[in-house]
Parts: sequence; structure tokens; C-alpha cells
Amino acid sequence: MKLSYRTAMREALREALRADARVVLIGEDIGKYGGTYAVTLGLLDEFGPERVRDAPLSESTFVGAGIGAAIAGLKPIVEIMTVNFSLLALDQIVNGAAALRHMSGGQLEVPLVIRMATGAGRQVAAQHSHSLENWYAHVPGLRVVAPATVADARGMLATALRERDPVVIFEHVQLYNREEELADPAPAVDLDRAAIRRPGRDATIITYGGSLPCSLAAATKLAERGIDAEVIDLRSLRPLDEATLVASVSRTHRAVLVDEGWRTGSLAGEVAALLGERAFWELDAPIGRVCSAEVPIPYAKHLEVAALPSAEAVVAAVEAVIA
Amino acid sequence: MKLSYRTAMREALREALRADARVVLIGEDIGKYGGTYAVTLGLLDEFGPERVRDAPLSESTFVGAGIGAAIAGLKPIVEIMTVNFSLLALDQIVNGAAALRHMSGGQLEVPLVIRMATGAGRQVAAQHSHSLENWYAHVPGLRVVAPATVADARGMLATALRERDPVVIFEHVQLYNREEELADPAPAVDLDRAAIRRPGRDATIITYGGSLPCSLAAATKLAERGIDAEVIDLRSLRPLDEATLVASVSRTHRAVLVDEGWRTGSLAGEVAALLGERAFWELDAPIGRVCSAEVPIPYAKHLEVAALPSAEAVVAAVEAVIA
Amino acid sequence: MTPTRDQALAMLRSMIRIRRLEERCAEDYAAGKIRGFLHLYIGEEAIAAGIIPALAAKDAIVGTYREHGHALLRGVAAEQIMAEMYGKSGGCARGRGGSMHLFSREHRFYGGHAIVGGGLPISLGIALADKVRGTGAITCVFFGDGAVAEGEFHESMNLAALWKLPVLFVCENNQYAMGTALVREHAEPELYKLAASHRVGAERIDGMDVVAVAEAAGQAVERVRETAAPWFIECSTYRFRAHSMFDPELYRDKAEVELWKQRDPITLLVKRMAGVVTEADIAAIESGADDEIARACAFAEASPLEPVAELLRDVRASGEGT
Amino acid sequence: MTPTRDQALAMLRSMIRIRRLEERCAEDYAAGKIRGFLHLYIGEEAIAAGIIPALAAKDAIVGTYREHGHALLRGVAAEQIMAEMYGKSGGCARGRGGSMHLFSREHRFYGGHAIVGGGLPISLGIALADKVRGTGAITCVFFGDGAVAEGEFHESMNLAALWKLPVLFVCENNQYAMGTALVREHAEPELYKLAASHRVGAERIDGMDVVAVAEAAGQAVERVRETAAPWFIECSTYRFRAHSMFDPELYRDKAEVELWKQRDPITLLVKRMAGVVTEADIAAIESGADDEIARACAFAEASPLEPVAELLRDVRASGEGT
Ligand SMILES: Cc1ncc(C[n+]2csc(CCOP(=O)(O)OP(=O)(O)O)c2C)c(N)n1
Ligand SMILES: Cc1ncc(C[n+]2csc(CCOP(=O)(O)OP(=O)(O)O)c2C)c(N)n1
Ligand SMILES: [Mg+2]
Ligand SMILES: [Mg+2]
Repeated sequence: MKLSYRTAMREALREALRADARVVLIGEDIGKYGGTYAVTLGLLDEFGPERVRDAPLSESTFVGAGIGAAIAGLKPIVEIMTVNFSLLALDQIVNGAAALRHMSGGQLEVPLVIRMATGAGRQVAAQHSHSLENWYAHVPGLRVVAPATVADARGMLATALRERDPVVIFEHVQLYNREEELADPAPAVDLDRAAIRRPGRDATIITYGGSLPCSLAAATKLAERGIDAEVIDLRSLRPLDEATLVASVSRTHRAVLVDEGWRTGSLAGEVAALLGERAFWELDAPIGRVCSAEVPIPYAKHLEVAALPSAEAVVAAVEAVIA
Repeated sequence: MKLSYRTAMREALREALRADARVVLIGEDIGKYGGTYAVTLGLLDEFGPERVRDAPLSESTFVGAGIGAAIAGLKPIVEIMTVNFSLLALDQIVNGAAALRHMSGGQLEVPLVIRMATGAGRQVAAQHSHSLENWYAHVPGLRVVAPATVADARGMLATALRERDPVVIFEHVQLYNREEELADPAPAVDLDRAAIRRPGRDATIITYGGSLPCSLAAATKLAERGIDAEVIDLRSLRPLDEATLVASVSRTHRAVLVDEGWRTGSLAGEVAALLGERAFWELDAPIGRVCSAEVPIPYAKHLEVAALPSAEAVVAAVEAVIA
Repeated sequence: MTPTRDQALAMLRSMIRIRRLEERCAEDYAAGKIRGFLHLYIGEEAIAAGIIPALAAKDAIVGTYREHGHALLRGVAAEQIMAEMYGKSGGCARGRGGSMHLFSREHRFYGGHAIVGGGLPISLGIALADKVRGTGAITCVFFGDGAVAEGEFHESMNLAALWKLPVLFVCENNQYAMGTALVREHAEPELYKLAASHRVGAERIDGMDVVAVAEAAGQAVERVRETAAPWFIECSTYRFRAHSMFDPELYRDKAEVELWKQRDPITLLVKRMAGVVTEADIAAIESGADDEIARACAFAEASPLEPVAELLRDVRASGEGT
Repeated sequence: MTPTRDQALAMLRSMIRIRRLEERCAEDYAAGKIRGFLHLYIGEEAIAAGIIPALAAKDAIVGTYREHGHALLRGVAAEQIMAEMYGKSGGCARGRGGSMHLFSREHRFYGGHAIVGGGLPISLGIALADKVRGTGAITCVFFGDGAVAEGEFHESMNLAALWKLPVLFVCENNQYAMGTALVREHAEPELYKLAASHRVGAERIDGMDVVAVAEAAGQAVERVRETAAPWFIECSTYRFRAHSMFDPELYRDKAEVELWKQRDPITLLVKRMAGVVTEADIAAIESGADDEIARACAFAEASPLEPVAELLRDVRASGEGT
């Protein structure tokens, strides 16, 4: 069956609501409005206002309420409309959700899922175009995942809900309209393993989330030029599947990271550091990084495009590490 | 004259208040209480409540007010009591202070200094022991500095106040009581250059802020074992002084990073990635990282010590990259 | 108060200029010339039209992402506004901000802020600077009913009251925060009472009646300037269009929208001034507005893109430290 | 209401147990056995002593970093509390939390939160879970006057009212947030009015009078349970000690402290019950408390440290994903 990423997320939510009475949805405009990105469209009608709870504009508080509800026996799925607004809830996430199990000596658990839209590319300018996945991936106690395909959008939530601890799911805004064929029933998703989306021998392109499509496009172009690039989708940003990464680079000996975050302090930097530690003797060239320009993302299309990773930039970076 | 880090910061603030009527101090308990870490002690009496402004518990709002005041002609120095509470103000810092010049097409400027205490080591547990310097160092539009010596504590503020854009100053809580001899008048501080705190030939230890003392202690121990380590203090965390780093590693061919942040997604990771890019052919061994354990920092002393970088761990890491 | 003919014409012109500009924006959005988020003010024009002329040139303004009208009435040229929406270098933020981020330092128009509530603390700081510097200027900050639910709103009321800052808070209560109706957003839907709870002087007025708004604005601006203390005006209003161009408006009835449209601020004023303001007056204002907008769009169309080479310019003044 | 002899003895015992425990904490801090931040509740005991016994075992509690007394009265063993402060594995958070982070899942004592205001949203969620699950339990959350200045406070009032959550909000107004006096922290220093502004039922009581607190608590708990709606109690109180062990107390007069000490909640109750409660009763309670604390400290002293090898345990349940 053909499904969009948006519909896949919605089906995953519907399935969760059906399967477990403890699941409740909390977020701004997820009910009456139908969800800013229409992910939750129809769920209020189907499950009612007790289970699909529209929250007022108060990110810190409704995320904190999700934490409390998780502690006390529910399985809340909180939508923060976009990662941009999650800045207002970071204290609750870092000092609450991520820390409570450890700091309570293992007594409390916070089985909370936080979903948020992320990324740029829709000309919504500096305050609405952040990619802060790496900030979240820095925090012990969190698991962070980024579905980059429709299959992962469909399957990751169920796996996340089996965790007894907080999971943050990043959904890139550019992916919602993408469609894919999907088996029915959709296959289960393993959150622990990075996925090799395209096998290759000459270089490893490592990416995640919204940058997968441009990485794959780059691989196709490279193939035309006789370069066989492997493309790895991290899927789990915390923890990282080091084994898959090291194994790939041990085969190809060259790596390029593609990450929509700003370059300095990017997740790409962490992965590069990791490979430098774990695969130092395997590397035949410096690792390349294709990231966003270090600038608040501008509105004008041509400037926004110039600021973000592109297939061309990935091609150039792979050629550079091979040269 | 002998000065503590605390007094040095206070003298810098006093000097700024005296020199420029546009300078105002804003923060929680900086006035009547005298400052949580007593940095601002006495300044309320000297300069009055118009210039030393106690703010209510409302981090987002008094930081935002600092931004507005900077836009409209003041030079506010905002104290966020500790980095832990800065999570509540991140939206204002990222979407306001850091972005406004660029997103306004260069019209607005935000000459704002934000000071905050950072770091662990005082048994104040998970919610009060963060080191999030790398989060800030990720954000275009900010400059981020970390005085690690009394001289830098004395001199960095004046340099920061000459910037026409926001500067974030991280003061490690473990440094406040440290004393040093200082020339009078104190020398001006260049924010652009990392400082070689100890020259050496065999390996480069790169660190900043609160980890400088343990890095220097490690170098002393290594010297006893015949290993001559160079110790570099980054001082400016954004931008990084790449030239000094690359030059050092090009001499020593081995590097270890010491950073109190959690390892994954640490500033240490970024510097390692950078060296992997800029000094790949100079490196004779994988770069080592000594960071905090990936865990909310616990209260119990022995566990806290185990979670944080130590001189022993640095020694071991340097020996490992040399072996 | 009954306005004079001249006053009425001025208010009418203000509202019609906004209305026409935004109708054009909607068209240009459909045509793909404007992209990203676009939030129209249509239906709410009486607020900007009543408040902004009451401010002095030295006063400062802070707005939201629904701020085209405010910028226009403040004196930012329609050319610059349209060029900004087209993403052109002639725009008032060089095309970097778009619809949500209009700025004009020259007019002390300090944004265009797209994080709900985010402009409030900034407005406090601007007012603080003016107070400390003794300029006699006040700051006027606009925000929606939804912003009042954010904690920053309360923090800002408290700080403004504690520090006695000359801020005029203008809450544009259009009954919805995106799709969330007032009573589903606020336990206390009479929002001015929330401001008053922090001992900030507060009132509620009919935001569809430009005359009432202008009257309240005049008094409030004077009061804030004289007392150097904050004041809060809640304007009851309604947006006639969707929240943004992506909104399917599932959350409200057509009938409700139609009901409010009967209180269209432009029509209300025209009716009130029947006999004083004529069809011909209106036609003249409309054609003036249309000319202005046509010129603005032509300018915007012709304005060049900012060179890509300038992408990193103005991240910081020094270029370094980016 | 005049309490019976048994009631009075119970209240007295509650307050004295806290007082003695914390006096010992202060000594142990001086001796270096307790480190980090230590915030004493001395002077404020009537609040916990009045409120906590009014709760049912199924109810939940959320506290701040000034929560030793609350944990103790909730039934967390003094052994576990002292071991926690000593950083030992026998502590109620295995020594990981220390003074600011006491937890006991068994007692539904959900912290010990050290970010001011941070416990409020969490308390809402706990109440939501109990409401959804139909347990009939309510949640009681304690916080200071300073927390009321944080935006999260208002967001929490609004959400609790909108969602009709069974939360009992207990504001321990001890007149200071660290060194910031009430009137310098709040434009509206009558804090219960701020809760009421969100249509949360609210009252202010004398937090030094344990009988008044107990009476209000009994009614409030019943009301919250029956209506499943929030209620807010502001307790006027005073901390007799410094904010934490680092505080030089520059911001208040000794005279002010002395004045409040004349309303010491323990003395007040003893005076009120003169003739009913005897010196011997008090002596018995004190020696009981001293025994309890001596046992607790001995336990804490003997309790082993958590092995360093367990540092990474319980970051996540699975061990993976850390
Ligand atoms: C902090 C934050 N949360 C969510 C959003 C998404 N959002 C944009 S506008 C809006 C509604 C705001 O409503 P209101 O304040 O009433 O202003 P209006 O749009 O009605 O003028 C929302 C939820 C945002 N921009 N910022
Ligand atoms: C968000 C935040 N800001 C600042 C602090 C530092 N701090 C700890 S306690 C405190 C005062 C809180 O006052 P109040 O809420 O009245 O509680 P009290 O200590 O008087 O019981 C402050 C400012 C903090 N822990 N969290
Ligand atoms: Mg609205
Ligand atoms: Mg207090």
C-alpha cells in the first residue's frame, strides 16, 4: 500500500491509541485544528478529548505534565509543534524527563514519547528553521530517533513506546509529503541499528532524517561518475550505532557526513570524532562534513538553499575525500 | 597584586560600570543578596538599584529584557545564576540575541553580555551541575568565552563589551576561589586567540574553563614520566582559534581533549572533528577525549568524582595516544 | 467621541491600506511570489489603525508575525514591505525575514517576532533603555490572545510593573490561537484581568471600532508617558481569514465568521460616518491604496535578490565570531 | 477549632521531628558529612505538619529542594533521608540526589526538584494520570513564593484549571526568594490572588499556625477530591535560617527574624495547648525524635557507598540508549 510519511505517522499514532488505553496525546492544536502538519488529523474525533488533549500555548508546562503523567502510569505522546518551540520546554526535558530515573536511584520511570517537527526548507526563516537534534543527542537519559523513511515513520513509534524511558522523535518537515510503498502489516522497526540505505564501496555517506533524500540523490549522481557511495541513515541519533558506522568505514575508508545542523557543534562533528577514535587506522582521507551554513536561516529561497546541505555539496564533498 | 577569580570578575564589572553609563547589571540576587557566588557583592551599594537590577525569578524575561535594552542603546550585562537555569532563557538567546542582527538585515544590534556560572564538582547533583558550553558554541551569532585564569576573568569582560554583538561568558564554579598574581593595571585580553598555558612537544592537551587546572596537573605528572605535554586553553569556544590548534598538533602530532561536558556531542567532539579535518595528515594517533560520564551528575562525592574528568584520566589518555 | 471628517478619512485610509495590501499578499501567495508563513491581519485593522497613529515618532514598536499592517502604518514604505515578502534585497530586512520578520530601525519598528510571546520581554528592555536614557519614549508591544497563555506573558507583566517600565501592551484578542478558541486556551478568558492581576492598569475595548481604539490609545499613550508605568489594552477582534495560508479552518463555523464580518471595522466606520464620508471619498482612498500597492509590487518585482555571497554578512558586526 | 490532646500531640510530634532532624543536618553539614546545597525548613514546619497528614496514602506529593520535612512526615524513614544526605546507598535515592532530591516511589513522594517552579508541571501530569486512571487520588505540590514569579507557575495554574486536574497547590510563602523580598519579587505580593486570577480557588492562611493549616488542609483535600479540581493555599511563613548554607543573609534584619521567631510554630502550638500538653509530653516527643534521628544517623553512617561501578546504572532501564 502506498503511504505518505504524514499518514504513516498518523497510522502509528492511531495504532498506539487503539492498542493501549494508557496512551494519551498532548499538544498544541493537535485536536480541533487537526495538527499543524495534519499528522493528528481525525484522531480527536476518533478517540475523544480525554485521549487527544489540546494544550494551551505553554510548552514547558504541557511537556512537564507529560513527564508527570508518564511517572504516574500513563504513556503520553507529547507533540511539540516544532523543535523551535521546544527551546521553551528544554528545562523539563533535560532536568526532568532525562534525569529522573537516575537521580531517583532508579525509582521513577518516564515512559514518555516527545514528537517534534524539525528542519528548514520551507522559507519560514530564522526562528522556525532550526535543526537541534544534536542538542538532544547530547543528553544522557534520552533516546533520540529520526525517521527518514515512510517505513520508519510508520514503525518507530511502536518501538519507542516499548521503551520505559523518554524517546524524542524528530520528523523533518520536508518529509511529510513523501510517499512510499509499504507492506501491510508494516514491518517492525529496530531502533538500535543504523540502516544502510544504499550499499557502496568507495565512500560512506552518513546522514539522518531530512538529509537522507539529498544524500541518496548525491549517491545516484556519484554513481553516474563511477563512484559507488554507501549511504547510511543513522535512524537512532542517541545512542549511535557505532558498529555499523565503523564497519562501513572499514570497508570504504572514506566518509562524508551530511547534517542539516549548523556545522560547529553538529551531530556530524560527533560522528566524525567517533570515527576518528574508532576507525582512525581505516581512514584514507579526512572526513568531510556537509552541514548548514553558520547563519540564522534566511527567508529568501536562494539564500535558504545556499544555507542548507544540497546534493551538489554532498557530491563535491565525496569527490574531495576520494581525490 | 594577588586576586581571586571571583574578585577579578567583580573588578571587571566595577570597571565596566564606572567606565560606561550605558552598562547596567541585571540578574537574580545580584544586588541585595550580593550574588550567589558573591561576584557582584557591593556593587548595588556602589552603583545603586538603577544600574544593579535585581530581577524576579523569570530567566526568560529578564534575559529578553537585556536583549531589548541592548537593542535600544544600553550595554546590559545579564547574570544568569547558573547555566542550569539558562535552559529557561534559551529561546530568547537563540531566537533573539543570536539571530536579530542577521534576520533584520543588519539593522539591529544586540551588544549584550550574558554571564553564567557553569560546571559541577560541588555536590549539587543532577539539576545543578550542567556544562552546556557546547550548546551555546553551536549557535551562530553568539560569541562564547570561558575565562580559565584569574587574568582572563579580569580582562575578558572589557574585551567582550567592545563587541557590538552578544557574548556569553562561562565562569566555572570551581574557579571562583582560585588566586593568582596579577599585574596592575591588569593586561588587556585578546578573545580571538587560544592560549598555550604550557608549551610541550609530545602531545597537545586542549581544554577550557574549569578543566584547565586538572589538565595542567596532568601535564605536571606526565612531565615526571618524561612526557612533555602542551596545554592549550581554548578561551574562546566560539569561534575556535583553529590556527593555534592546528599549529600545535602539527608539532606534537597527538592530541587529547579535556571537556567537562558529556562526551557525546561535546565541544571536545567538535574540536576533534575539526582537527581531523584540518590536521589529518599530522596526526599520528587517534585523538583522545576525556569528558564527563554520560550520566546525570550524582550527589555522592565518590560518584561525582568518578563522573568528571580527572588529572589521572588525562594522564592515561595522553599515555594512550603516545603508546 | 465622533471623529471629524479628516480624522475619519485618516482612519479609513489606514485600514484600507492594510486591507488592500494584504489582499494583494494573498494573491501573491497563491501566485507563488510570497512563500513561507503568511499571517493576514484582515478583520483586525482597526487596532493598528487606532493605536499606531497615537504613538510619537520617538516611541518604539514590537510586533508579532502578523505585523504587515503595523509596519505599514508606522511608515515603513509599502515598497520595502512587499520587497521583503518577495524575498528581495530591497526589503526592510533585505529579504531575510519575510512576512514574519519586518524590521525598520529608522522607524523604531523592532520586529516581526515569530515565537509566540517572544516579543514581550524584548519590549520591556527597549522601554528600560528609554527610561534609563531619559528619552521620554514609550514602547508599544502587540501580541495575540494565545501569547497570554505563555509564562513569559506573566513574567513580563510582573517585571514591567515591578520596574515601572513605560510599555503599552496591546493584546489583539482575535478569539483564537491558531485553532484553539479562547475558552479552550484560557481558564480566565477575560484577558485584561490577567494583566490587572499583576497590578498593571488594564482595560478591554471593542477592537472592531477604530474610533474606540483611537480614543483609548490616545489616553493610554499619554498615561504611559506621564506615569512611565505600563498599561494594558485588550482589543476584542476577529481574524476573517485563516490563521496562515496552511490552515483548513476546521475549528470554526462559517456562521461565526460571517457574524463577525458584519462588524468589519471598515464597514463599521463607513456606516458611522454616513453622510460625512462619501462613496467618492472611499473610492479615492481605495484607488490611492491600489496605486501605492501597485508601485510597491513593481518595486519588489524589480528589486534584486541579495547576492548569495552575502549570506554570512551580518551574523556578527565583526564578521568574526560567526 | 481546638485540637484534641491527641491531635495536638501528633502535630507537635510532626514539627519537632522535622526541627530536630534539620538541626542535626546543620550540624552534620558543619562536620562535612552533608555537602552540596542544604536548605532548611526550620520555622516553616507547621505547613508540612498541617498538610501532609491530611493526604491519603494513595495521594501523590511533589516537593522542592526544601523537602526534608515533607518526606519525613510522608513516612519516608529518617534512616533513608539521612543516608541520602550522607550520599550513601541506603538513601532514598541511593545517595545520588542528596538533600535536594529525596524520592520514594513507595510513598508516592515524587521529589525533591531543584529548578524553581519545575515541580509544578510534573504535579499536573501526575494528577492527570490519576484522573484518567480513576484512582481517586489527588496530587499535592509544594513550592515557594519565588516559584510564583516563574512563568511556569501561571502556565500550570491555567492548565490545571482548564483540564480540571485534582491538584492541591501549597505555596510556602516565606517572604523571600533567596535574598529577594516578596515585594521586590512580585508586583502583586498577595500571591493567592494570582492563582485566583486563573479561576483556581485560592485562599491565604497563617502558615505559622499548624491548627489553621491542618483545618484548611482537611477541607482543601476533601474539596479537591470531590470536585477533582485544583485548589490553592498560600501559607504565610518564614524561614528562620539562611536560604542555604552559603547565604550570608545580607538582605534582612536580625530584628525581622526575631519578630518572626516569636511566632515559632512549635511555641505557638505549645502555648495554645498549655494545660493540655505538658512539659513532659514535649520532653517525650523530643527524646523520641532524638532517638529516631540518632538511629537514622547511625544507619546512614554505616550504610555503604554505592559502588562506582554502578555509576551508569539506571540512566535508562535498558542500559542501552544512555
Ligand atoms: C512558542 C510558540 N509556540 C507555538 C507557535 C506556533 N504558533 C504560531 S502562531 C500561533 C497562535 C498564536 O495565537 P495568538 O497569540 O492568539 O496570535 P494570532 O495568531 O491569533 O494573532 C501558534 C500556536 C509559535 N510560533 N511559538
Ligand atoms: C529556575 C531557577 N532559578 C534560580 C534558581 C536558584 N534558586 C534556588 S532557590 C531560589 C529561591 C526560591 O525561592 P522560593 O521559591 O521562595 O523558595 P524558598 O527557597 O524560599 O523556599 C533560587 C533563586 C533555581 N534553583 N532555579
Ligand atoms: Mg489569536
Ligand atoms: Mg521563599
